[in-house]
Amino acid sequence: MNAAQLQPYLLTLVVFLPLLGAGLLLFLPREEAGQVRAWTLLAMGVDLALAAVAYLVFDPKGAEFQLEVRRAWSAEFGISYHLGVDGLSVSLVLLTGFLGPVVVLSSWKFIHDRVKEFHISLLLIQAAMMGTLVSLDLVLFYVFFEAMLIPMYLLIGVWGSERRREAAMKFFLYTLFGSLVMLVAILAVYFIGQPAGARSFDYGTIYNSLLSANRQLAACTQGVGCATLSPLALTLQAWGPLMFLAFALAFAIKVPMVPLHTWLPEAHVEAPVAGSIILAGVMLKMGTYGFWRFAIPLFPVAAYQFRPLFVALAVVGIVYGALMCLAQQDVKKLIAYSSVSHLGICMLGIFAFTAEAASGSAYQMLNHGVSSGALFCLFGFLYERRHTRRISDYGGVARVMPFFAASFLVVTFSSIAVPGTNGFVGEFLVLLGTFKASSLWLGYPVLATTTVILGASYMLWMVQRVFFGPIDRPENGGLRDLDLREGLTASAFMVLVLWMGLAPQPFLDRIAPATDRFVARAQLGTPDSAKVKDADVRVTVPPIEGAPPALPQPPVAAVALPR
Amino acid sequence: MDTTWLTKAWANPQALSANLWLIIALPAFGALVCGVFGRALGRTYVNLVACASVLASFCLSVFAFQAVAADPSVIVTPAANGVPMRFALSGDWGVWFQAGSFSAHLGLWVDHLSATMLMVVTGVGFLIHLYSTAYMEHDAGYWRFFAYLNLFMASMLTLVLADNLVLLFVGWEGVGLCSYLLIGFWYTDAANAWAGRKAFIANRVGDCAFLLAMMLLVLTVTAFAKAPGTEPPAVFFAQRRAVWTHAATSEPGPLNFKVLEEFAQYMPANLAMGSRGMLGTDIPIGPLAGHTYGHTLTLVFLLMLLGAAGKSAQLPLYVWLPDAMAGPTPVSALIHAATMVTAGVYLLCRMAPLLVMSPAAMATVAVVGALTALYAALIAFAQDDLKKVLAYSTISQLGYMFLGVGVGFFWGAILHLVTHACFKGCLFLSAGSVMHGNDNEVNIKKLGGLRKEMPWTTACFGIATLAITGIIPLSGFFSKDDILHGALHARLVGYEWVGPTVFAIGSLGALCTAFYMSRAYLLAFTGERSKDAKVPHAHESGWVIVAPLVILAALSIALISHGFPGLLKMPNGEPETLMEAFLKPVFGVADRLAIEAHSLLPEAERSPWPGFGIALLLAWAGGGAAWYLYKRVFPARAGKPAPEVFAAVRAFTVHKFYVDELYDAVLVRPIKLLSIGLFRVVDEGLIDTVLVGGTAWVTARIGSLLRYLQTGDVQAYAAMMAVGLLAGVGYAIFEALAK
Amino acid sequence: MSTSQLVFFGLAFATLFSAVLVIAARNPINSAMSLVATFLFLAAIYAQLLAHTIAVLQVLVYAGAIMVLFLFVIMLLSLTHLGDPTPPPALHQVVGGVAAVAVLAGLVVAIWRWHEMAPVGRAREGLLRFGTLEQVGGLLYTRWLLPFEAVSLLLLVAMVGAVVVAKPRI
Amino acid sequence: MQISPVDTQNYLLLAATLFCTGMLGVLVRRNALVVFMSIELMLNAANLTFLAAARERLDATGHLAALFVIAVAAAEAAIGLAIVIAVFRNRGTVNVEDIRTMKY
Repeated sequence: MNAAQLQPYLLTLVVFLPLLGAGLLLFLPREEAGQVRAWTLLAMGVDLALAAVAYLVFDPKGAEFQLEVRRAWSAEFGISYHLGVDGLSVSLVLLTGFLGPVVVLSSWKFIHDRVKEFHISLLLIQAAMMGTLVSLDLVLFYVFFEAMLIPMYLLIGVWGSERRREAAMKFFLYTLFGSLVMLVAILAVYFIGQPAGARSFDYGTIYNSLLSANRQLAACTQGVGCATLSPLALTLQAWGPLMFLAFALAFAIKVPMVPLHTWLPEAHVEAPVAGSIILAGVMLKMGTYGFWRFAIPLFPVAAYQFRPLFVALAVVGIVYGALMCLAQQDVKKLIAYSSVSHLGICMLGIFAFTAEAASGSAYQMLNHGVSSGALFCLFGFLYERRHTRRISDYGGVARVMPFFAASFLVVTFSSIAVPGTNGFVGEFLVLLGTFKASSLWLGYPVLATTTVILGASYMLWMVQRVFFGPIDRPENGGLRDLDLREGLTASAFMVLVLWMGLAPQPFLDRIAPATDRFVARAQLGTPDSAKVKDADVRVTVPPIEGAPPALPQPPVAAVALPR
Repeated sequence: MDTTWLTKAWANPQALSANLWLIIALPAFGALVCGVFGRALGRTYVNLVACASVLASFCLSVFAFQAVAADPSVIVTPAANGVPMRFALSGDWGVWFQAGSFSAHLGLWVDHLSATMLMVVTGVGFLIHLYSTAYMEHDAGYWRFFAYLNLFMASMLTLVLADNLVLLFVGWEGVGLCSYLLIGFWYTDAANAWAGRKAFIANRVGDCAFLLAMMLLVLTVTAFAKAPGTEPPAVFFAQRRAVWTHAATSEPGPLNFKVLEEFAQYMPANLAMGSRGMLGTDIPIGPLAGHTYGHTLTLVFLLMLLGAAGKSAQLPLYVWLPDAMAGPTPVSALIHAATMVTAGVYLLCRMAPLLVMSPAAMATVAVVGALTALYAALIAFAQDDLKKVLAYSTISQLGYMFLGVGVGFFWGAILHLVTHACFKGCLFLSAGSVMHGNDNEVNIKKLGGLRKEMPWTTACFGIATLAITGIIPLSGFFSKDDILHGALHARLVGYEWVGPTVFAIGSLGALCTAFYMSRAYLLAFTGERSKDAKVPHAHESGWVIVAPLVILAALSIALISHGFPGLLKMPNGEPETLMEAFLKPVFGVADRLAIEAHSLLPEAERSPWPGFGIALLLAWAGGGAAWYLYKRVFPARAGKPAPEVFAAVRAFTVHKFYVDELYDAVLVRPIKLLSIGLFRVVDEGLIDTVLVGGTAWVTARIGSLLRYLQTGDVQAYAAMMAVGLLAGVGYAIFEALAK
Repeated sequence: MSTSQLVFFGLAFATLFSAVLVIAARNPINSAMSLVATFLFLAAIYAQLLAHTIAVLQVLVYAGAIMVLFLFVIMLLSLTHLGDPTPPPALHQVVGGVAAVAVLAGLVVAIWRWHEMAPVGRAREGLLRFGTLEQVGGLLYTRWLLPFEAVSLLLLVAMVGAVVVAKPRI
Repeated sequence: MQISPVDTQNYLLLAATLFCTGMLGVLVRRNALVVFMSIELMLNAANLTFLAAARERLDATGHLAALFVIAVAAAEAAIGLAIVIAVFRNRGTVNVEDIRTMKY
């Protein structure tokens, strides 16, 4: 079988290979911790290789969604097994793939009890995250989106630290609440999108069917053609804002946007290092990704209507998250709040509706995955040695762990967006794009730029207290530097930080077409909607492969009630 | 004597252009080697790698400088406006990042300005590397030190060579980063690391403003290029003015210096080539629509000034530099005197063609510079720490450079930058030598009498002191007094008062400079050895330390050639300074545009000599006063308490006018308190306890009420189901009946 | 009124009468015996509905197997004694009883008023085969094979489950 | 062979009555065994409806449904009676009112 023949199966493989690995682990005896780790690492490694292949095969000049596969699944309800990636999701898939082996390596010595179950959970999360990123069917997406929750809940609740139960419960309820509301919206959009019989949960089909109604509605907000709205447009006018908010709520909790963020610090603090890496590295991006893929394109008019709210919340998040960091005494909590701040930048970029900002936002998602993943991973190494998270328990660590300190510093600089590291490119583009967004108040980007100062203050403050100064606690004197396994993990992050900072264009090239389409779709709800051409936004929907010939119509309700 | 070899490029410019990246890559590679393998390589090899990489970079820079400076084909006078067009070695390694309509290239160039900077950075840099090999002889972290130092060289060279603002910003933050690492080099003392952090944050405040300025500039340029009625943007952006270009690819993006210069050409009112005065016009499209180009540019440059003030330690962001003296002395010499802190001056000079569009911004620059010059000099009066004295004098001298830029006297600022790099580098290295020979003693009151024990160091320090004081046969005299002379005769339209004012403040500053520098010299080097000295007898340092001192001291004298007025004649017969002529290709455009934009009018050239006379008098007066006070008055009063007024003034000055405390009380503490307050009240209190916890509480209460429905009796449940069924049946019938 | 109608009404009356006896009898043995009667009458009605296969199965499975099971249990546990006098009905019993009657009323009204069926099945062709073992078996082993097998699995599970639950100690 | 002239409606009425009789039994009788028997009654009512509809539409699928119902009823009776035995063994009663372990 050659590469071309393999392509349609690539994404399926990427998604289900971790599951296969999990299945394999079931048959291993639980005492064989080493074997369990090795097999998990192997599965994650192969998954990374497959993700890299997908990334390389993806052609930035090609169709929007590539490597597509669409099979019949539940034809009666218009659900199909539809996978495909665009520039953004393929990049996030690569990021997820990269963090997979890292997560296994970082918890190599961290986890001692229930090793087998732990690694099965890791593999399940990996599969679910991959699935979420590549699903192009709303039901499929929802299933994967929810499936992420359960193993993560276990990861925090079983392998976490002291207050793990509360944190896990909070995490679970917060996110579940949002996604249940989203489920209602998914069903609603399914029912209004098309007449009975032709209904479909397929992303492209739904998008296309809402397209003209969205156009009419956008024109109507300009005062044109309000009298001749189609029934669908009228429905959207009445219910679109609610549906948008339902989607947005689910994703805003996941991001998380202020004021829905309080689950994050607790979850991070209590989670084991693997949980923190996954949570910060990928899972938060599911929120921004959701806005990018679903909430805004499906309801551009409502999105435009609520844009001031979300931009304001994003900016508040940036500043507020940074201020929160200044008040923390706990390293992990500080990093968690810095995520709130950084994700605020992503959200600002998404809601600026300009190409620069959207690219920057997409790039920032990758950056944040790398840098905060790295911060949690590296701090995990330290925690393994000292078992405390309090900043004041450290001091002078650089003296005994020079290599560790150097890696942590590099990652810190990435996190505070020093040019030359990856963080700068994303932040710069987001700020620039937000400035360029004509209809936004210029104060927003100006306020957002203060992150440059605040970010440096809190990160360097933490670095200072942990690494520099004299060693005033004897426990810190005997710490050993990173060993080979840890060193390799740290180096992988450092290489990525510098690579993505010095040569960002190859990554941006992959993202660019997705950006253009996203911006065009978002523009559909703005006063500029007339300039957007249908060809730029319409989604090409492939036919269902191997669908059985249309079934005979099932007998319609036999007892017809008389009129 | 055959001098044709001087007027021909020594190396093929084309090849040089294609290999400009090596100038940066060599030190970067050195940093990598030293940082990763340094401990394994050992001291000798680390020294070798670090110095060799910078030396190689220096040699390449010499070739580049020579190619730009000497080749007669470099300067071509186009017919259009008679101003020599400027040329550069220029290389472009494609797009760095690009999104939407914005792009930033990995482009480097060497024009006359960056060539000058290149020589300063690599030349002084190499000397200081050499010096450090001896200075850091006994430090266990030598490999880390050289890694940082090499990394700094790479960043600084990126800053200097970049052909666009974004890449410049990489170097800009890169040098800040290295400065952070090097100030906190001896991090086991927490105070050093805090000083590093303070420097980084203060720089970041400036960088934030710089970023905002860049954004606004992008908006302005893009709006101009895309506005209906402008020349086709493709032509506008693609305009290239380099002869030797390596791989010019796509359009260079709005922050490219050539594009910005091109943009500037369109701004003045009476422009010959388009007759479109844009400064007073509203920006037609984009988020800035409705504001005039002129106002926008003023805002841009005020922000950029703040950025430059951060890096160059000007008011109000100077507070980090004195603390930065916590780093090793070679670092103070290289980063905090000769190179990094001049980046702000370089940036403003680089933006000269656009800067002259805004007299308001220029006036602000001049005033900030003048005030800083005086203010820092006043603080330096009472400092006893030799390095702190030098630090404040650096701030003060940088103020002069800003003053020069502000009055449109760009070449003077650059000349002062160069001479300052030499004499201040020399001063710091001498101070380092003093510390080396006196067991790290920096308090000038605890030194004394070094003249006999450290003759070479004393001589070099003395020469450099004379240079900074402004005594006639030394370079500092001409560079500083050229600036003051320029200030007196500059006319900023609408801000005519600025020139004379800053001249007055600057002259006062010069007097103070002479005083505190003489004081430092007299106390530390002359007289008897202090009784509080750590070691009874100082010893002279080895040649590796002394040689750089001597070279720099010699340069402080030799550079007089570039500041001596009237060495050359302009075509119209007016006298011209060598430096002015050399930088004409760069600043000629700015001068012309200033006249066209009617923002800065030069007065008829007057003889500089009377002014020079005053300056010389001031220098002698300051020095004499110091001699009188510290050699005659104070020794005579030894043992008697100082009058209370003087004691109070001195205390106020020693505490640096309490500015650190002020910032702490007004900015740092309120923000910290605010964040803690928000965390406790909003995050933990309101959101977590009231909203989230409240939801959970309400749910739990409702649940505990509803649980009494669970009787545990199967039939009761079945009865409920029956009632439910009844309701369903009833509803169906009701619905059917209703139709 | 034709013969078959007469037969139907007779059977229907008998069925209902024995069903009421099932729920009214105080002694469980009596209930069980009435239930057997109900099943047998129903089997006859099934036959009249042309569901011969089901009618046979009804007799075999219900009246045979299940009822034997019931009787065995009653006898094993000696539940025949009538115990204490019936306590007064609880609230939920009253409510449930009323609801059941009301549901019946609702259903009767609904069936009475909307009795028209979709006019599909009045065709007379194929009546000969309708409901025979051949037809039902044919369907069962072709289109409905999977559910059929699933049911067999269900029965297996039920069997095992019954043993596990009922045995005091395995 | 011919279809009987009895209307489907009559069968449905019979089924409804039978069902409600069973329901009444479930709701008011306290003896677990009688409750089970009532459930059997309800199941048979459902069967009757299936079969009536099958004849009405001449569609033998209804017969299959009835078949499955019988199978399920058999399974249910087996398990249910096993539970009754187990409960009786533990508590000595089969009165549903006395079995209330799931009470709040």
